[in-house]
Amino acid sequence: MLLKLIKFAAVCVAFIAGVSHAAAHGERAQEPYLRTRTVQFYDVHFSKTEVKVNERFELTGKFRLMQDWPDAVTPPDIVFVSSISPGPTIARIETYLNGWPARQSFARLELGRDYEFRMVLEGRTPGSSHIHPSISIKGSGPLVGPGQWVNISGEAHSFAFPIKTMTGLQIEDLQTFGLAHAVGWHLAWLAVAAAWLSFWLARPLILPRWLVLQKGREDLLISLRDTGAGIIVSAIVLVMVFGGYVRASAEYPYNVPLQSGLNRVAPLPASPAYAEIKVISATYDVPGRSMRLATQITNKGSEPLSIGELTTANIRFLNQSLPVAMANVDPSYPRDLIARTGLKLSSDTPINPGETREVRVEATDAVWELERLVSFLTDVDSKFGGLLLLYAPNGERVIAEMGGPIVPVFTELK
Amino acid sequence: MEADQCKLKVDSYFMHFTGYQPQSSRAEFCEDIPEVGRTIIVLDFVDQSLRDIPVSVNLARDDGARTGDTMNTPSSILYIPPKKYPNGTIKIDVNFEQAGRYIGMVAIENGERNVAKFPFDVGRGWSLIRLLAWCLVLVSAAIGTFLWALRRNAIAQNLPAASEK
Amino acid sequence: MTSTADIDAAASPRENTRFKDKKGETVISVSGLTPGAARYSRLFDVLVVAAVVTIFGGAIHLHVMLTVGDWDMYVDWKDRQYWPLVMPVSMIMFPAALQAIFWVNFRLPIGATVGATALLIATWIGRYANWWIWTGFPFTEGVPSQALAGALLMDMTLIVLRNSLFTSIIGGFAFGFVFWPSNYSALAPFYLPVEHQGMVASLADMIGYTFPRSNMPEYLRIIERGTLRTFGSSVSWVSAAFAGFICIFMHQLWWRLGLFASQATFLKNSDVVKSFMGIKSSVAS
Amino acid sequence: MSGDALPRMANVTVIKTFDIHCGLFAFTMVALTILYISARLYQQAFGFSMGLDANSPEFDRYWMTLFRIELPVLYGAGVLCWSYLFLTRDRSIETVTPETELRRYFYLTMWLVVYSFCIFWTGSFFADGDGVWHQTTLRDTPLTPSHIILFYATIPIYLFFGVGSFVYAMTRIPAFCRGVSLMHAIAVVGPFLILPNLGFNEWGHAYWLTEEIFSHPLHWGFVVLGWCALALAGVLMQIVERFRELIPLVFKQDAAGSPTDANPFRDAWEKCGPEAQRQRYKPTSVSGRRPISGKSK
Repeated sequence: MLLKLIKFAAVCVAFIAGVSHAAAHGERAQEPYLRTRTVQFYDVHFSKTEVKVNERFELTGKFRLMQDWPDAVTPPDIVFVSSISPGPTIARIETYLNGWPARQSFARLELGRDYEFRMVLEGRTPGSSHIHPSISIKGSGPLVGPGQWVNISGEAHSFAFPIKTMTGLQIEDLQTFGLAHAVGWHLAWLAVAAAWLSFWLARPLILPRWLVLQKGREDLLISLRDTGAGIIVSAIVLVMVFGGYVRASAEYPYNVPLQSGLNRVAPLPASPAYAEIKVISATYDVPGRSMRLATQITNKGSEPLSIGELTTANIRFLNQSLPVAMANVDPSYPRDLIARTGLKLSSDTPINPGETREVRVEATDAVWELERLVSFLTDVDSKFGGLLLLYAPNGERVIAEMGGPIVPVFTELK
Repeated sequence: MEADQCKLKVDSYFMHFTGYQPQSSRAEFCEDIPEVGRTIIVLDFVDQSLRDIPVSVNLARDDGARTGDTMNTPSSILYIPPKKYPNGTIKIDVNFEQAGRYIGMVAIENGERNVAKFPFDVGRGWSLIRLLAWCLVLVSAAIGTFLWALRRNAIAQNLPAASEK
Repeated sequence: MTSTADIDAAASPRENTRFKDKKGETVISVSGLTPGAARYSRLFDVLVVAAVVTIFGGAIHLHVMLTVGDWDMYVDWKDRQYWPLVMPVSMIMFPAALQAIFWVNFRLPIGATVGATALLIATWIGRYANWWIWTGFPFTEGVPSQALAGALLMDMTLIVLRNSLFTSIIGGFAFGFVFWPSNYSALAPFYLPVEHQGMVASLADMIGYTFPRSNMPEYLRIIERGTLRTFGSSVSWVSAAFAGFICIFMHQLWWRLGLFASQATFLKNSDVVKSFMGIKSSVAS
Repeated sequence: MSGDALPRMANVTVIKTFDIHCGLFAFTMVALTILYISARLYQQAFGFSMGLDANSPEFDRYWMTLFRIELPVLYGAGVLCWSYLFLTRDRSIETVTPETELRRYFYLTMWLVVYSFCIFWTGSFFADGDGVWHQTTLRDTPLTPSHIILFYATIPIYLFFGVGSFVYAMTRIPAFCRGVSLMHAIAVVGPFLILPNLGFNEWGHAYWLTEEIFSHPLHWGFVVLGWCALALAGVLMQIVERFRELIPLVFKQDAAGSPTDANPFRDAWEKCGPEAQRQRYKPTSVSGRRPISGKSK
């Protein structure tokens, strides 16, 4: 009842304040090197953004582990595939990495390679939840993918998570199973403790006992009767401890220990290195909120390639004159992570097979600043990283890593 | 954006204010600008929807009398007429020739006209003086209290001595 | 010490009051407290109990959370190797010190029970108000462990043997040793096996997996990663015995810390400070 | 039976009483409970809705505003209270009557009860909330909805009462003025050092660890400081030792009577009334004003 009142009050206040939700979870507090040079997510897709309580949805996508991995981040030797949500507002049903079950962690993912994840999730707490895929790396913590708002409708109390054990027991709800048993034991122990404490607290306590003890009359404070009571209580305790243990062992004979251990999974097949990108110079115009790159692109494949997209830290700069690049944008992708004016290129014609061309690339948007991705002035390691997506006329996509040192500059004053 | 106190609110939209004086330092300023001279002020739109709304900017000397007109007036030193900014960022290049108090006004035209004002100081180094003044007040208050307590204490100690005689 | 003469004079000759002093009249009369004084003494008792329960509820819970909290907070950390070892070693510290304070000064054999009770109640308050009402984690994910069985045994050892060394050796060992069986009785259902994505998992693993924690990737758990077939595979009993062994030393160490904390030492105060309250400097003329 | 034990007192009929004013104590406990519960309700209302991203405008409005208000208000209140206690100090502390001194020992105990109560809310309730909050978000800045309450509201509150109890004892109680109680100092300074220890904590989080193991050695600084709570036992011993000397002086003309009639609760509560307050601090007799021989002699 109280809980309902609190929730009601919270909803009212939120409504009156008319607050628009910005991106959540504090991922913007993560340093640029953690977000632009480690895990690059792409093709992230939410199968639904409106679900009911107990309704399933899927979160799929791929990621590339960048080769220019920063010193400050532990290499991906132990990795867990996860999702980030504001508390357990969703339930995890199944997760996969390259088709392998991902309930446990993975050992030694390879840098420079791609992986594909799939998560089956279920709505649990009604409301609007900001959900990200995330790759946790031991020693460095969670590196997050693009977040999307998922609206969960329905009643909180109607959520249940039934599961069947290997012993054949059908459990109604994982949230409550075994709880009454555990709480019952705790109450039993508290009852014994309360009896013992009240046996002593009912007597004169601090000052009288201390005074009596000062006079050497310990015999008044601890009587034979008290010692006897102590022996009886210890017998009760021992019976409860070992009797309880024997009973629990008899009741649950097929228990298993907690399961741990790392799995190993092969990366996706490497895509042929059709495009080679060399960054000649890179600058970030601080007041202009603009990243300018001079690149040398070599097409080593057999098809002409057009630059379609620059993506880093889940922010996407698209070449808006290339339809195939625009078609690659999933409708469920968060709009505030797609730069409005897109990518500006010095030459927009396809790069022919065998050709090496210098292309100047300009990505301008306030999002650099708002996502806090450009604190190059305060970083010890002023580098950037990202993926360049190129497309052949037949729609084939080539994903190339790019990155290198970057220099912050100020617009020349006239 | 590091220590984010520099937010402006226009209607229900938020913008973020940053000042740069690249000729003298690489620092970012929030509101108050330490020196006169060439300055770049950047306003970043926090809310995506601001990018579809025409925004005008007016920087003027704060002469005390004006009530906040966003039109180009004689006291204006810079005026940018309403315009959309799809990149979500406004870069203002301005030269402050005199030290003093200025007022910035940002107006958005989403059906009706909404104005946000942000007063700021240029070339005053004002905050350091204010800090020192506060320190001085606190220290003198502490010393005063201590002396006063000492004196009271001395009186109290003398009293029983006097009554004993 | 003339002022204590009255109270000392009230000490009566030894008499056999065992089995009779149900309401504590003898203790009061021997202590020399007049009936009026006894009433204020009882008020003082109430204040002290209030202080003890709240401050140790806070301090022990903080201590346990920050030393071994993860094993206590999550059901999928409660393994056979580390949980039965680290929990009692951390949980015995404050109860041992409280035993020393209450026993040596007041001959009350309740210190350990007070500590373990305050801890369990404080923990459940947190689980309810924060874990469930605020963030919505199901109770099964955060079901805590309890140290009451061990604490009671430790107090019983003390009242029977009346000696800190034997309490360390027997009571301290019992505290560490019974942690595993007494908690396993309560948590056994969470180790039922299930099949998930073609792999075996315990229900505890499933609970931790199903209700996601943002900062608790699976690998972060410090749990058993594999065991040799020692002692007939009774991994948890080996851990329990080892915990008992460490608890012996922990108990003695913290008993001494409790004694150190209950000394009524006054250090010399500054003459300047004293002069503010009208105490004349002893050095002055 | 008690007659046999106390033959000297058999014929005395008047029971000595003295006033303990517990209204302020009760008010403080109620006010603190309300304050803590309100803080928790505020977290409930705005933790998830406004507190997930320290860079968002709504965070600034709902959480930074609270942060900017609570710090000066709580520390300011502390400084005011400690100054008040100092300025209203007993300027001739050695001539206090035994009855007044005994009463002040009870007030010191009440200060310590309130201090303990604050430690419970800080060390258990809100610290636990911090633990679970870390499981709902990525690590953000040091200012989160749980840290803003835990570190910058509940810690100043217990400092208010911890330091307050120390100043109270030193300015009112002869023994605590003549000498500095070692354990009282430890019990107050230890938890106080939790605040500077935050520096170590955040330094560690800035360089070592972005994941949250709650029992990480990085957090153990807080633990050691929490152990200082044990030192209150020493203060308790100091109080009972002085009680032993004071009680015979205060209750010397006291009566016999069945101790089982004693009802300290009713008694104490009755003494909170306005009549009782008017009577407070009224010296019993001039002859009662004599210096107390303390242990330091």
